[in-house]
Amino acid sequence: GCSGASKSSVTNKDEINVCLGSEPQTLDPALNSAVDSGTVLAHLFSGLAKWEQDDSGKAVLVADAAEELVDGVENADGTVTYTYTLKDGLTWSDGVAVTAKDFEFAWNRAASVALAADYGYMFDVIDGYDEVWADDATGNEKLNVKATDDKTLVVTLSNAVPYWNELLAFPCYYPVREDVVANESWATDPSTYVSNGAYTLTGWSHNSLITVTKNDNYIDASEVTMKTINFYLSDDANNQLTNFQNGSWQLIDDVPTNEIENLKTNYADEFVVAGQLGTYYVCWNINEELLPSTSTLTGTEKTEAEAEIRNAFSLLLDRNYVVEGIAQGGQVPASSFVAMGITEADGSEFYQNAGDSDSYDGYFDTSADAYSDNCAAAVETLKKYYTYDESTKKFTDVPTLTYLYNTSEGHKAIGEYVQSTLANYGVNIQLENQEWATFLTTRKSGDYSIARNGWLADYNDPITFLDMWTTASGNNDVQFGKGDNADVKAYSLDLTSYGYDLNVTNGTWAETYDELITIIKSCTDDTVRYELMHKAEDMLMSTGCITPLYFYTDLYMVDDSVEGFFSTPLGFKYFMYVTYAD
Amino acid sequence: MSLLEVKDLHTSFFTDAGEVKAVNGVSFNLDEGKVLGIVGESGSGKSVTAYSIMQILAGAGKIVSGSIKFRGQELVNSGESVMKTIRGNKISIIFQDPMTSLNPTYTIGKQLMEAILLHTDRNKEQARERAIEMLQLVNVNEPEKRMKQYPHEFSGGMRQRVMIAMALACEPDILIADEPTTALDVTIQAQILELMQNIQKKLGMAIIMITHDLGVVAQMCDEVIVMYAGSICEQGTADAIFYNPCHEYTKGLIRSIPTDANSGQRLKPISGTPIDLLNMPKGCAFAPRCEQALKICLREKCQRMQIDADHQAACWMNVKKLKEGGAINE
Amino acid sequence: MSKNPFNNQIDMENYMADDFETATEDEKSYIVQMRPASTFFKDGVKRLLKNKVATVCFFIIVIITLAAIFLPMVWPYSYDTMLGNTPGQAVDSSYNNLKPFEYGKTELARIDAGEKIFPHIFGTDSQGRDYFIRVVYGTRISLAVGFFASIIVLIIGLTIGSISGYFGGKIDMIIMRIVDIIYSLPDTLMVILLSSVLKVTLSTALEGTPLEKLGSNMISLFIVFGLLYWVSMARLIRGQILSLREQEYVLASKAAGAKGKWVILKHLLPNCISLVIISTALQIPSAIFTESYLSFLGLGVNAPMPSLGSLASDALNGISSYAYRMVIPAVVISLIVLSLNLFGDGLRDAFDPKLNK
Amino acid sequence: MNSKTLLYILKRLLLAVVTVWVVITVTFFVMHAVPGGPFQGEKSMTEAAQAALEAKYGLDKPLATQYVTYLKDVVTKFDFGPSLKQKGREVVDIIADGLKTSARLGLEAAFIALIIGVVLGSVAALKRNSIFDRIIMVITTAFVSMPSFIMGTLLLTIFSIKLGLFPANGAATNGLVLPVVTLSLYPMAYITRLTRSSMLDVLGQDYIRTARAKGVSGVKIIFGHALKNSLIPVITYFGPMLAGIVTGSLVVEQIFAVPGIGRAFVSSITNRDYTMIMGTTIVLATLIVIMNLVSDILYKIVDPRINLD
Amino acid sequence: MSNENKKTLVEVKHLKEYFNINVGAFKTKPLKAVDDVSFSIKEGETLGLVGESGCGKTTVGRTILNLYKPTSGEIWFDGKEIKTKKDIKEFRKDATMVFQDPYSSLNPRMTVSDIIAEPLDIHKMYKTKQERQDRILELMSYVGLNSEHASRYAHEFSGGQRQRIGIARSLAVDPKFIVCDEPVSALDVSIQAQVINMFEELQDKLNLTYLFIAHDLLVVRHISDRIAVMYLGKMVELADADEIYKRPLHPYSKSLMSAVPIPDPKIARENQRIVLSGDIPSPLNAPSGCPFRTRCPHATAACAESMPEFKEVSKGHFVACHRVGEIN
Ligand SMILES: Nc1ncnc2c1ncn2[C@@H]1O[C@H](COP(=O)(O)OP(=O)(O)OP(=O)(O)O)[C@@H](O)[C@H]1O
Ligand SMILES: Nc1ncnc2c1ncn2[C@@H]1O[C@H](COP(=O)(O)OP(=O)(O)OP(=O)(O)O)[C@@H](O)[C@H]1O
Ligand SMILES: [Mg+2]
Ligand SMILES: [Mg+2]
Repeated sequence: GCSGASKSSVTNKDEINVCLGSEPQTLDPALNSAVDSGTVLAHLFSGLAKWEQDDSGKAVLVADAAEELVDGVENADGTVTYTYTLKDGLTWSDGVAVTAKDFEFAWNRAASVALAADYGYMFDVIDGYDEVWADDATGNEKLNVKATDDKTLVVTLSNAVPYWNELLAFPCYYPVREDVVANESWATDPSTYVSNGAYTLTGWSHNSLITVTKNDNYIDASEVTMKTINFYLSDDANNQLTNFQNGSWQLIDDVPTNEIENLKTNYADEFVVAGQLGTYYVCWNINEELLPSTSTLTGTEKTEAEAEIRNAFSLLLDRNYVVEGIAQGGQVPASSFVAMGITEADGSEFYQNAGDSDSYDGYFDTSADAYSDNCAAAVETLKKYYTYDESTKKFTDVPTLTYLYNTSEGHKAIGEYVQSTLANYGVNIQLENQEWATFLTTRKSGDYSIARNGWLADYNDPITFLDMWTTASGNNDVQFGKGDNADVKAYSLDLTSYGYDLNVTNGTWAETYDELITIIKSCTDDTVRYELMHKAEDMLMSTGCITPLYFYTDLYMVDDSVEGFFSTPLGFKYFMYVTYAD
Repeated sequence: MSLLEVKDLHTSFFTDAGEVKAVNGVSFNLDEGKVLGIVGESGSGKSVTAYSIMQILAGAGKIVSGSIKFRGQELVNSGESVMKTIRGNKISIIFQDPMTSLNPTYTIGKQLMEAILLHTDRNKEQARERAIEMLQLVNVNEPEKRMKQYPHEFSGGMRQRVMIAMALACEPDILIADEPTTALDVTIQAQILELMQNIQKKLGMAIIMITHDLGVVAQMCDEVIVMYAGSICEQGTADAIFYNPCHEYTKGLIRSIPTDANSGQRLKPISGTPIDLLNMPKGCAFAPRCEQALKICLREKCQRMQIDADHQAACWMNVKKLKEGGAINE
Repeated sequence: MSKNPFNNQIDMENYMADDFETATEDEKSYIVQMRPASTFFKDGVKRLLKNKVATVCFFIIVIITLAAIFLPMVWPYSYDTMLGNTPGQAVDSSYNNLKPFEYGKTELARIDAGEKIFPHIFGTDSQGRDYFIRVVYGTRISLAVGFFASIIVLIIGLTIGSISGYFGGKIDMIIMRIVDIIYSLPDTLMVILLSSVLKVTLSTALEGTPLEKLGSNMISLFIVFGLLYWVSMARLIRGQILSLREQEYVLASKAAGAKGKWVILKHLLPNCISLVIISTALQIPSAIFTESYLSFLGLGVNAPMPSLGSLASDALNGISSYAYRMVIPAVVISLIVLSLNLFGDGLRDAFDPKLNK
Repeated sequence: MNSKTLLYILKRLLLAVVTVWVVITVTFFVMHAVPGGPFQGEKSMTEAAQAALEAKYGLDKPLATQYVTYLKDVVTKFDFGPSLKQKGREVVDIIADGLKTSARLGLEAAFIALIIGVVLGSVAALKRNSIFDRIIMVITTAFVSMPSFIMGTLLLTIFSIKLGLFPANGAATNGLVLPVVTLSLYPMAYITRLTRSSMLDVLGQDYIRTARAKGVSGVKIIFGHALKNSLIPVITYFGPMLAGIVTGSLVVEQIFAVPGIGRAFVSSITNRDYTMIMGTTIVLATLIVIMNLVSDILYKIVDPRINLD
Repeated sequence: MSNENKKTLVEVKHLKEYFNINVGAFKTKPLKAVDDVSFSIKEGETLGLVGESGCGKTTVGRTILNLYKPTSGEIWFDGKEIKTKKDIKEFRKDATMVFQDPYSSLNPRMTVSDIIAEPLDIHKMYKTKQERQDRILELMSYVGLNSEHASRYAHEFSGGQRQRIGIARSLAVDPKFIVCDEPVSALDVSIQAQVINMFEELQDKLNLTYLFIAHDLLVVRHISDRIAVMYLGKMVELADADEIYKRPLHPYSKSLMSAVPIPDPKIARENQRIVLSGDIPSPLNAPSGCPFRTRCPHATAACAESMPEFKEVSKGHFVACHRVGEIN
C-alpha cells in the first residue's frame, strides 16, 4: 500500500495475524452460528465438503473428508438418499481414526432438542428432523442418517435440496466425536479440543487471541502452506485499523465507516470489497396506521392504499447516496429483497430476474438518473392520500412515524438520512435508538412503526429470504398475518397454471403466502420452483413493507504481501493456503 | 548581656484584607533564670511575639523589622539552619492547646524522642531512656507504657505535661509557655503551674509565661509585660504592675477582675470592643476605650517612659500628671 | 537611672495645654468606625472575584452557555439539515466531510455567481451537516444534561441527606446501607432497564412537548441520575448536617422551642448552601462525563440531536481522517469541565475557607 | 483492642454479606425485567428450540424459583453456573480470566496514580502558590476534565499510530502500557489535588507548629509529620477507586482491546447473559464492599483516633 | 441578699441523666453524666454551678430545660412539674438559655435581628411586623446594642457583642429563668466584666433567676447568691457563695477554692494551695463509692464503699462527704 503511515513488513513468514471479530461465543461446530468463528472452525475441521478457490479465483465446493461429492438418489416417496464414502487415513487430532459414525453422531447431536443449537434448523432438510422436534417427541428420535460401516455414511433428505453440498461445508455439519464432546466444555480449552481438519487449536487466551497450528496428520497437509494462524479478538474497528496500519495484523474484517473513503485511496490494493449474500432493508410494521386521521378507507382498500404509500416512500430514498455517501463499502443499491449473489439453477442472478421490468433489475429503477422521476411519481401517489401544500411542497398530514434502529454508527447514519429525506416532504420521523437485545425484542414483537433490518443468507438459495415471512416464522418482523393483519383479506394468488390446486382471491396472508412457501419447499422442479419464488417475492414487495436499500458487501483489509487468501460469498475466509510475497 | 534581647520587633501578617500589624515595636530583655509574664487581652500579639522569637510564624506572617538576640547572637534573618539548632534545643515552647498540639497519628514516645534525636547525639535507646526520664519528671505515671500510647488516649492535663516534657527534653535555656493552662481545669491548672515552678527551680532556666490570666501572672512571674494591640503599654515587676499600674489599660484590667474586694459590687469593666488591627488608630490604640482619654491620645502615640528603675509605661496620663506637677507614683 | 525620669524622656514644651484635656465620646468614636456591613455571601463573592482563574472560568461558562442558547437562533444552518439533501434530487455528497471553511458544489457555484455564503466554520460531518452548529447544539444538550441531572441529584441528595443527617440513628443507618447498595449496583444494567421501561411510559407522556426531541433515553438518563447518583451528594450533605446539628445555634433554636422542620429549614440547609453550590458545580462535569460515556455505549440522546459526548464518540469512527471532528467536541467538553472544576474550586476557596488553609 | 477490631471486622463482614445479598436480589429481578433474553439473535430461533434451551438452563421455571435456586447454588456450592452465551464456559472461569488482566491493569494504574499523585500533591502543597504548584494544578485539572475515551484515543493516536512506540493491542507485549497510563491519569490527577488540599490543611495544624518548634524542618515536616495525616482523604478515595478500576473499565478495555472483565461485563449485559451478569455483579459488589472495609481499617491504622464502631 | 422569704422558682429532684455510649462492637454502657442531683433556686436568685470539665454542669442545665430527656427525676417550675409536651412548650417561654460559645451559638447566615427574633417567630409572639421590629429594638437596647446593628451578621461582631446578641435572644420571650452555660468563659477579662455587669443589671431590672454555670470561681462567686459544686456527675457541696468560698467543707471544694489563682502577687505568694494529684477519672469508669476518693487526700477505705449522703451540715450548707466532720 502507499499508506502514509509506516507499516513494518511481515517478519515471521510462518505466521499470519488476522482479526475477524471479538471473542467467539463458541468453537463447538454444532453450536456455532457466527461467521467469524465459522472461519476458525473451517480451519480446524474437515466436513464432507469444503470450499476451495478455483483457478479463476472463484470459491467452489469440493469434497473434503468424503471421497467425492455424490448425486442423490430419488426414492419413491420423494425423499432423496446420498451415500458418502470417507477417504482413507482420516484421523482426529489426537490420532484416533475418523469414522462415518462420528458424522452420524455429530449431525444428530447438532439437530437435537437437547442441544437446541441456533443453527439446528439447518438440518430440517434431512428426513426425520420434524419428528425430532415434534411436540410429542421423546428425545430418542433420530435423523435419517446412518453410518453403515466405518467408512460409509447414508443420509436421506425429505426432498431434493439444491444447496445440499453447501450445507455439507457448513460448520454445523462438521463431525465431532462422542467421547470428546461428552465433556461439555471441551470446546473452550486447547487441551480438550479435538478436531479433524487442517489445523489444531493450540492456544486460546480468551478475549484476545485464538491460535491454530497446522496439523501435519491432516490428509491434505501438503497443500496447507501457512503454519500458524493467530486469530486476534477485537470488536473495535478503530483498534483493528490501528493494528493493521502499524503492521501487527495482516487482515482485519472491520473498518470504521468514516475512514473508508480515505482507505480506498490510501490502501487501494489492500482494501477489499467482496460480495456477500445479504440485504439491508427498512421494514415497516404492517399494522401501523399510515393514513391521515381524516381518511375513510377501510378493509382491502385501506391495505392497498397503505401498500402504495409505503412503496411511494421507498421511491423517495436515494439508494445510490446511501451506498456511496453513507455505507461507502461498495454495496449495491437494492430494489428487491432476495440478495445479489443468490443464483438460479442456470447460474443467473435471482435479483436480476426479479420484478417485471426489462429496463432495470428488481421492482423499481435504482439508477441515479431515475431518482428524480421516482420522486415525482412518489409524490403524485402520495397526493392521493395526503394533503399537499404546493407552496412549501410538503405534505401536511402524514402521521409522525418512529424509525427504530439498534446502536451503531452505520444504522444511525441511515436512520438520519431517512429522516432528513422524508422531512423534505413534510413527513415527520422520530429516530429511536435501542440497545441490541432490547431492539430485537421490540422489533420481533411488532412494537414499532419502522425499523432498520437486514438479512444474511445461510446458503445460496432464495428460500432463505422467503420462508422467514410466513405467519408463524420467528423472523416475521413485519407481522404479516399477525395482529390486525391476520384478518385482512387483501391477498390473491393463483397457482393453477403451475399445476397446483391453489387459487385465492382476497384471502388472508396465511391462506396465500404461507401456502405458497409450503409448495415451494416441496417443489422438485427447479424451473417452477424459481418462478414460484419470484412470485413469493412479488407478493412481499407489493405490500411495500420491505424497503430494500442495498445488498451487503463484505469489507476487509488484507496486507498486500498476502497471497493465496480467498473468501466465500457467505463470508468465510480461508488462510490455509496463504503465502507471503517477498 | 541578657539571655534574650528583643528590640523594636515588628511582625505583620500579610492577608487578603491587608497588613495585620500583630506586633508593633516590642522590646524587652530576659535575664537568665527569670520568669517573665506577658499579659494582654486576646489578639494583643502575645503569641505572635513568641512565635517571632522562635520564627515559626504561619505562612503569611513576617518579621518586618527589629532584632532578637539570643546570647548576643542575632536570630532575625539568621536562616533555617541556625534556627534549627535553636528551636527545641536552646529555646522551647509549650502551646496553649495541648489537644491539638500533639500529632494524633504518632505515639507519645516517638514525638518525645524526636527532639532528643535531633539535637543530641544520643542513639535511639538512649533517647528513649531520656524520654522516659522526662515523663517521670513531669509526673506521668507508668512512663514506659505511656510511651507507646497515642495522644488521644491522654487527658488534657497529661498531654500538657507531655508537651512540657518535650520542651524540656533538651534542657533549653528559655522556655516559652504560651498560655499553658488556659485550656485546662482549675485543679489541673494548679498542678501544671506547680510543676513548672518546681522544674524552673530545679533547672534554672528562664521562662516567658504568656497568659491573659492575671492570677497566673501574680503567682508565677518576676517581671510582667502588659500588651495592647501589638505594643507594650506597661512593663515592670509583678508588684509594680499590680500595686502601681501606670497605664490606663492595666488599671482597667485590674479593675475588671472580680476579687474579694469588689465582691457584691458592680465591676468596673473597660468599655468598648477590642481594637481591629486592620484599622489601627493613629494615636494610642487604647484611646477609644479609655475613659480618661485625652485629646493628644487620639493624635499621638505615647512613648514608653521610665516610671521607676524597673517600671515603664506608655500613657499620656502620666505626662499629664507630671505636667500638672504631681508625681506619678502615689 | 535618673531620679526624675521624665525630664530627659519627653520634651514637655512640645505640647499645648489643651492636648491634655479629656477627649469627648464623639472624638473617640470618630476614630473607631465599624467596617462596612458585609454578608457572608458578599464576602464570598469578593473573594471569588479576587480569584482571577475562577472569574475567567465563570465568564467562559457564561459565554459558552449563552452561545449554546442563542447561537442556534441566528445561525443560518440547522443541526439536522443535510446540506446536500434537496427534495426530488439525488443527494449531493460533495457536502459530506467538508473541511473547515470549505464549501459544497452548489455553494461554490453560487459564490461564483457572486452570492455571499456563510462559511462552514468547522466544516461538515459525514452526513453533510454543518459541524459548527452541531457542536453548539451538542454543547447545549451536554450543558442541559449536566444542569438538570445535577439539579435532580441535588434535590434528591439534599432531601435524603438532610433527613439522614438530622434524624440520625436507625433512619441514618438504613439510608446509609441503601447508599452502599446503590454504590454496588451495576449502573449500565440499570440504565438499560430504566431506558426501556421508561420508554413506554415516557414516550406517550412526552408527546408534543419540547422534550420529545431529546428522546426517552435522555429523560431516563435524568431519572437514572436521580435514582443512582444522588448517593454521593446525600453522603456529603449528611456529613455536613451531622456536624452542623451539633452547633450550638441549633441547640439554641431547640431551646427556644423549635421543631425538626424549622431547624432544618432555618439553620441546617442555609449553612449547607455553599457546600451545595460547590458540589453542584462539580457535579455538572460528572453528569456531562456520564452522558458522554453513555453515548459511547449508544445510550445517549436520540439522533439526530447531538451531544458533545456523542459527537466525540461518533468522531472516533474517523479519527485518523477527521481528527478535528473529535478534537473540537473534546476541547469543548474539556473546556466546560475544566472551567466548572476551576470555578468550583474557586467557589470552595471563597465560600468554604476552612478547606483552603 | 485486638479482639475489638476483630469483632468490628466481623460485624462489617456480616453487613457486607447483607449488602451483597440485596445487590444480588435487586440485580436478579432487574435483569429479568429488562426486555430481551439470552437466546436471541438477528435470526430468531424456533420457539421449540428456545423453549428447549430455557428448559435446559432452568429459565422456564417461575422467577422466584430461579432466584432461590441461584442463591442456593451460589451460597452452598459457590457455583455461579455456566455462561448462557459463551457455550461450555463456566462464569467463574470467565470472570477469573477477565479479572486477571483487569486486576493487573487496575492495580498498576492505581498504584502509579497513588505514588505520583501523593508525591506531586505534597510537593505542590510545599511549594504552594509557586509556578510549580500552578502548573501541577492546571495539568491535573485538565486531566480530571477529559473523558477517558478521548484521552485513550489521543494516546493511541500519538503513541501507537504516529510514533509506533506501543502496540494497540492489550494482549501484546507492552500492550498494557497505554491502558495503564490512560487509566491512571484521572485518579492520579484527583489524588494530586486531594493530597495537596489535605496537606495544606494539615500543614496549618497546631501539631505541625509543634514539630517546627522542636527544630524539625522542611522536607522532614512534610514526609515525617504531615504526610501520614494528610493521607486520610486519599485512603477514602483510594479504596472504592481501586475496586472500581480493578473491576475493569469498559472504555479503556475497548479502545485498547484489553481482554478484561469490564468489556465482558458490559457485553454480558447487552447479551442478557444472565448468569454472567449475576456473577460479575456479585464479584464487583463484593470487591467494592471489601475495599470499603479495607479502607476503613487502613484509616484506623493511619489515624489511631478513629474508633471502629 | 437574703432570699429566705422568696418563693422557690425552680426545683430539681433526684435528676439523673445517663447517656448510652457505644463500647465495643455491640455493647453500650450508660455514661452517668448527671447522677442524682437535687437543688432548688428561688425567684430572683442566682445559683452558681462549678466543677471541672466533664463533671456534668452543662448536662444539668440542658436537662432542666428538657433539651435532654431526663433519665429519671423531676423538674418543677413555678410549683408545677414539667412533664408533658405541652408543659415543655409553655416552659420554653419561661426558661431560656445563654450559651458558652458566642461564636458557634449564633447562626452565621442570620442577621442579628433574625437571631434575636427567632424565639418570637417560633412561638408566634407578635401580631404585626412592626410589633416584632419594636420588640427587637427594645431587646437590643436592653443589652446595649446599637439599633443600626440589627441588619448585620454575627461574624461582624466581637465576642462580647456576640454574647450580648445571645443574651438578647434569651430575653426575647420574657423568661423568668435563664440557664447561663459558661456565658463568659470564652471572653476576655475586660469584656467578661461588661457581660457580668449586664447579667446583674438585667436581673435587677427584670427580676430574673439564673442558673449560672462556670468554671471560673472568681466570676461565679461574684455573681452568685449560692454556689453548688459538682464532681463527676454528683453534687458534692452547696452553700451560700461567701460561705463556700471562705469555708469550703468538701475536700474537693477546698482544693478548688485554693487553686484559684489570685491576681495579687503578695497573696499569691503566700497562698497555701492544695494541689491535687492525679487526673479526673472518666465518667464511664467512675470510682465506686465517693467519686472523689481517688484524688482525695483524706480518703479512707469507707469512701470506696458507699456514696456519702448529700446532707445539710449547717443552715443552707449541704455537703456530701463521709469525713466532713473529721477533716475540718
Ligand atoms: N496567621 C495569621 N494570619 C493573620 N493574622 C494573624 C495570624 N495569626 C495571628 N494573627 C493576628 O495577629 C494578632 C495577634 O495574635 P496573637 O495570636 O499573638 O494574639 P494573642 O495575644 O496570643 O491572643 P490569644 O490570647 O487569643 O492567644 C491577632 O489580631 C490575630 O488576628
Ligand atoms: N450528648 C451526649 N452524649 C453522650 N455523652 C455526653 C453528651 N453530652 C455530654 N456527655 C458526657 O457527659 C459528661 C458531662 O458532660 P457536660 O458537658 O455536662 O460537662 P460539663 O461539666 O459541662 O463540662 P465542660 O466544663 O467541659 O463544659 C461528659 O463526660 C460528656 O462527655
Ligand atoms: Mg495566643
Ligand atoms: Mg459544659
